[in-house]
Amino acid sequence: MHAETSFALQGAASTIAQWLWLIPAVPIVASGVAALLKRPQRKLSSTLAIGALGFSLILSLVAFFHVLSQWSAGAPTREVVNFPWIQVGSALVDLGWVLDPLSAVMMVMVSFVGLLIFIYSTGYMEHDENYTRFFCFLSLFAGAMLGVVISNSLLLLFMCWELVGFTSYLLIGFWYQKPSAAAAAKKAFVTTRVGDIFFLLGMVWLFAQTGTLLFYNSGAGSMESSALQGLLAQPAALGLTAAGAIGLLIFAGAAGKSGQLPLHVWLPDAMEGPTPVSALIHAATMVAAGVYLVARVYPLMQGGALTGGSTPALTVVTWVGASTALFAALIAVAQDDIKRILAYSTVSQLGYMMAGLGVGGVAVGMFHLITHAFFKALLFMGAGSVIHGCHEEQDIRKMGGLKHAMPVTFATYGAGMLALTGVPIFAGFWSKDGILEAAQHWSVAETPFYLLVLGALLTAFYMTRQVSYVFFGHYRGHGHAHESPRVMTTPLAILAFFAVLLGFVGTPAWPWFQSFLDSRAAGVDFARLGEAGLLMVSSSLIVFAGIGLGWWLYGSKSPEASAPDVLEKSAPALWHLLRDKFYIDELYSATVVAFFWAFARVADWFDRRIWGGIVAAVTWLFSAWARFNRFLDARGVDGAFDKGCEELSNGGGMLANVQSGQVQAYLRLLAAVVVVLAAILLWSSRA
Amino acid sequence: MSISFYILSALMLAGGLGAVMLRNAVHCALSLSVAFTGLALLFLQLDAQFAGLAQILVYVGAVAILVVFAILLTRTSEEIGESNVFSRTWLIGLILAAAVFAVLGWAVLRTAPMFPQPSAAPPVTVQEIGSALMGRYVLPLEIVALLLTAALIGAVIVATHEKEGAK
Amino acid sequence: MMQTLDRIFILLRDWLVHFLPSAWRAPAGTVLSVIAIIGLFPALFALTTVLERKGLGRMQNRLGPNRTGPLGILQPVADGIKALTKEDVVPFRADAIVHFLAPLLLVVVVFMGFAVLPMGRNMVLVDMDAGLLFFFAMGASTELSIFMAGWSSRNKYSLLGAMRAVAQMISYEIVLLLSSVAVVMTAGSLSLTKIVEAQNTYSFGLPHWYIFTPWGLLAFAMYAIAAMAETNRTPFDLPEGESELVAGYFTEYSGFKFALFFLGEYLGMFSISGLGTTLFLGGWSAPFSFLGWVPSWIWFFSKVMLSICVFIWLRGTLPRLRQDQLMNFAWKFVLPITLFNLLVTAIWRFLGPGWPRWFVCTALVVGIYVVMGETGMRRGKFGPRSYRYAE
Amino acid sequence: MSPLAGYLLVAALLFAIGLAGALTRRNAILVLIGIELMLNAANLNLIAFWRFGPHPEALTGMMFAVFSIAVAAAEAAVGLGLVISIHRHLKTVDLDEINRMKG
Repeated sequence: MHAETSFALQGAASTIAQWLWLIPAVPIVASGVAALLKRPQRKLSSTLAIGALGFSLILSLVAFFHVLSQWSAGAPTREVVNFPWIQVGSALVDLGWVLDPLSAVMMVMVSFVGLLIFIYSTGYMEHDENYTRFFCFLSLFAGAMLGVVISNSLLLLFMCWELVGFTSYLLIGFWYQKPSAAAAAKKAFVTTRVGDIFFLLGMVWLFAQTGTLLFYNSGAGSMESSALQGLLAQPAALGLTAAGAIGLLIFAGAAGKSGQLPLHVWLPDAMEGPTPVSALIHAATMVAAGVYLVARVYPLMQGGALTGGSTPALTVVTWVGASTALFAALIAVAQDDIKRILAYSTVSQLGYMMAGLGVGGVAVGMFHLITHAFFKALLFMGAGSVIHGCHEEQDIRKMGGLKHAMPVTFATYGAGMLALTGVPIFAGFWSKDGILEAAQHWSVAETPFYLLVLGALLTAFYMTRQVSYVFFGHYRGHGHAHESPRVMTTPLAILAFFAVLLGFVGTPAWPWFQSFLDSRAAGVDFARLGEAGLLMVSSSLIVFAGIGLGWWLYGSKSPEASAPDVLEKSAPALWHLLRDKFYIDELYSATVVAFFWAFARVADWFDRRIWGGIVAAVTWLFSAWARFNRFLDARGVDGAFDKGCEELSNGGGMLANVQSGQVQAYLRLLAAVVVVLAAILLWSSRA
Repeated sequence: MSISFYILSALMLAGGLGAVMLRNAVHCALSLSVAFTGLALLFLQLDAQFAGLAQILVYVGAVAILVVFAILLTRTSEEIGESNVFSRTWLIGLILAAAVFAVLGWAVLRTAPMFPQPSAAPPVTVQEIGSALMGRYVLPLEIVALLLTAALIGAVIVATHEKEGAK
Repeated sequence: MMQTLDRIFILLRDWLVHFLPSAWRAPAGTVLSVIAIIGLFPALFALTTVLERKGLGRMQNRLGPNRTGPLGILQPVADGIKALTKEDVVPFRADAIVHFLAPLLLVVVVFMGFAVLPMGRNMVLVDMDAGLLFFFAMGASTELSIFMAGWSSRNKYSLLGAMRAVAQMISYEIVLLLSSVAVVMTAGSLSLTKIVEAQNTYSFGLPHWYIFTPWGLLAFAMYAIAAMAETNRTPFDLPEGESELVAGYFTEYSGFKFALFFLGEYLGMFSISGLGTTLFLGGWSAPFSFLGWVPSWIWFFSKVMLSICVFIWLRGTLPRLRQDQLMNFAWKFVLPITLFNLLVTAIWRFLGPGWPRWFVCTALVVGIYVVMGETGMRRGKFGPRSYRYAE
Repeated sequence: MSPLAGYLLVAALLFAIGLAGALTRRNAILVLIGIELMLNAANLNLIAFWRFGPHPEALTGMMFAVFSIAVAAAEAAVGLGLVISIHRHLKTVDLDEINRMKG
């Protein structure tokens, strides 16, 4: 076979597009190698993982700049490489990967942040004895995530998606000797499964409708007009078009992954994993996967409606996002575990992204995703460094005054915090503001906008609370804190840099990022700045209000570790409601889990009593019948049989003499028989 | 029937006879390789270049050497002047062999009239053989590969010592 | 001018045969070329013996033969006369016929190997479609002759030497074959002329010889090792290790038969070097495109002589292996690498032209080499001896 | 007599010789030699049929021969290995003395 025909390429894809598969493949291979190492070799495994991801980063950058050049040249920015995978009956299932602005941006982000996290982990996990396993999992995770990013087929995406889920299970439960960790891992896995079932349904439906799972396939893909027309044409239930319904099903999967209401419960518990894992899962990749998925299937949801206008599907997305944003922010106010606070803020930020997707389109949501990835990774790794510095202490009440003890961490963490709260000129400000603005102009309803604004206020509040607890006042922990090693702080610094400056690629004045994603030409007009200006001012005012409130309540006076929280004193009922996360977990365990328990018990009882009884009866009958048979045998059959056997064995004894044990005797016999038979044959066929 | 056919078959048959008749086992092996060579030449004469060369490579190059090795490894006493190299029942064996030849020859001669007339030599290149091996006959090829591997391992296991220590 | 020089031998042959009636010309031409080969290579052999003895002498810091003729050029003549005039001793209990046949068989078979080597543009005796296979078939038959020699001498040194030689040749023949299979996979033909043609193209003035590809380099290295073992040269010269068994399988040979063995060995060297040149070094093709005007046969023979010089150099440099080391080296190091190299070649073929295949294949080749070396050293595979005598 | 018949007769003769060897020799290895000869006779048949058959271009007989050569190599290796291990246990390869496997 010739090399030319080795790949069934469709469309004239550029070299980098053809070799795009290397990006996820290399980390996965690296993890495989790390897994196959004969005995754990710490240095080698981490080097392997980092090198592999670095390679992917380089390739992704190449791809990114390729797309960039295409775009700036005004050429079409989407390249796909598809190849047939299996044939199911008559239907041919294709897989493939796509290179377009969306995936390019995503893959650069994932591999870059991921790389930083890897480097950070070499410091963080230094004393862990399962170092090798950790890096094996990490790079498997990264590879799977990159696979999600580049895949051009819903099926391939789903595979990688499940792989991501599985590896996150492994990573969250990395310290499986801790029962809480094991439980958290299980919880995460099961909860996301709930979403994935809907995802699977949606996928199957889509395949049934369009006969292809490819997103883009030079006009024949399921995300392209021809297929969409068909989907929009035929209505499903509740005034949804088939497109909308499928979109919603897939969105359910996304919600599961990125912890939207009501499937958010697993995310805070996932904090049981090592901090780099939390950073990787919550900041850069896994939760982003959900948002990315929605962005990918956006055409389905948008369902032909022009931007600005909305469809039922998008409305649902918006509402879910907005309410999640506020809800999680509320909970975050009353948490004491540094990582839990960040986790809830992640949930709420994801809410923002979803809402952004819902109201403003792909670009708005994705922009927030990217910026958030950077500063949230920064925050998590900062938290990790703090925890590291305070001897594995996670309770913020037992910290304090760290701004002297660990200056680098403080500075970077502060940058991340400001970015998250959305203080002007910080990255978070621009992206969040974009979402707010889009929400303001949303045609369907006003409420989401106010929910989001309130969320912003709360965000500012709880972040201030956390920071002032952790870094200000005096140290309340045991031992005394110390700064983390260079290998941990350097990534923090790099991320902080981006957390501060990244926002400027997408300001209203110069919406370069947005127009790149929508592959429109980018332009600068400061007039937009003026339009958005009012909202900007007001939102920043809100943010400052939140910060000020937080500072007034917590920052000014440094509370004691044992002393009850300020809010607790003022409004205990509300406080406990928030602290116990609106009792959602309890609710679930009271309803869903309890139901399954009961069902299981019923089934068990049924098994024992009913089926058991029947089986016992049948057994008894058969054994009785068997006894009868034995009687017959012993009396009737055996006698005759024994006699026959005797005769046979005698005959065998006689025949045995023929078998002399002489090889050549057998050969002779064989030859003689052959001769005779052949002779007979010839003779008979004579006539 | 070319003259070379007669020469080659005579060579081959002589080799074969030597292989079964000579008293010294090593001589038997050597004349066996003569027979193999003759057969290979016959193949070449039948325009089966590939098969002929493979025959030499495999049989003369490997099998004959194997046989020789086995003979030297299993040499109990000096074969020179070994009393009777033929088994007690050699006569029956001879008769049977003759009978087999008679039957076969009879069959051939009886069906000879209905043989097709010799056609021109088929122009078959190694390329074709290779593509056939990789195409139509790829499954047999794989199976043979498996068989050879199994045979290799099996032969090694059978021939090596049971007792520990020695490798 | 250069064209004619390139085709000089062919022209010469045609001129010579054109005196004959047309019916006889083809066979006569063949006979002529056979005679040419039979005449040429022994001459080369004579040359090489001097070269080797003098070269070794220099390496051992002494002058080689320098008495007969200017600078000892005539030494081989003297040796030849000596060999021819010496008494031919046949041991008393030797197996006379086999003892006599062995050297003849060896030389004949080795000579036949030359029949398929393209020694220049259109300069090949039989352009056989399965040339490579033919070559290896002939190479395989030499083992038989060596065994005959060793066994028929009724001398335990000879027998041991022959056994060693045959075992070693069989082991390394596999490597030889497999490393050439890599080339066959790429060139897509067993015909040596076609293989040379496939390599006779240039880019940026550099030739597309297979040695200039990652897999080709590895295959060539393995081929060279196997070739040394195949021709019983140092460091693989156990079969004739003077210190252990007098002269191996031709201990009991004297006079002209001994000379024949000697000749056979060197002819083997020539033919194997010729094959290596054809497979990996682009046969008669010029090393640079601008040197294309030099007659092709000059390139071929210079390459062959160059590899002969490498042979001599190694003989002067390397110590001798031990039998078990030899076998372990063949089966546990060289063979696996060669097999893996086949895989690499397949990948090379599969990836098709472009930068990726260079990247991937180089990585693989280096990787396998390092890994094999590491494991081999760590497990001590090439370590202490472990003999088993057949009872 | 057509060439095919000639080849077939020669093959038959070789086969008979091999059979005779296998039946009359005492040394197990020489019996194996006889079997090898029989195998080769079969190969000769295959090649001859391929050459003079109606469809030489189909390569069937040729392939059959090539495969049987490969299989024969395996057979020789295993057979000789068996003989060697027998010799190791019984210190003989004389088939008249080897009669352990009787019923």
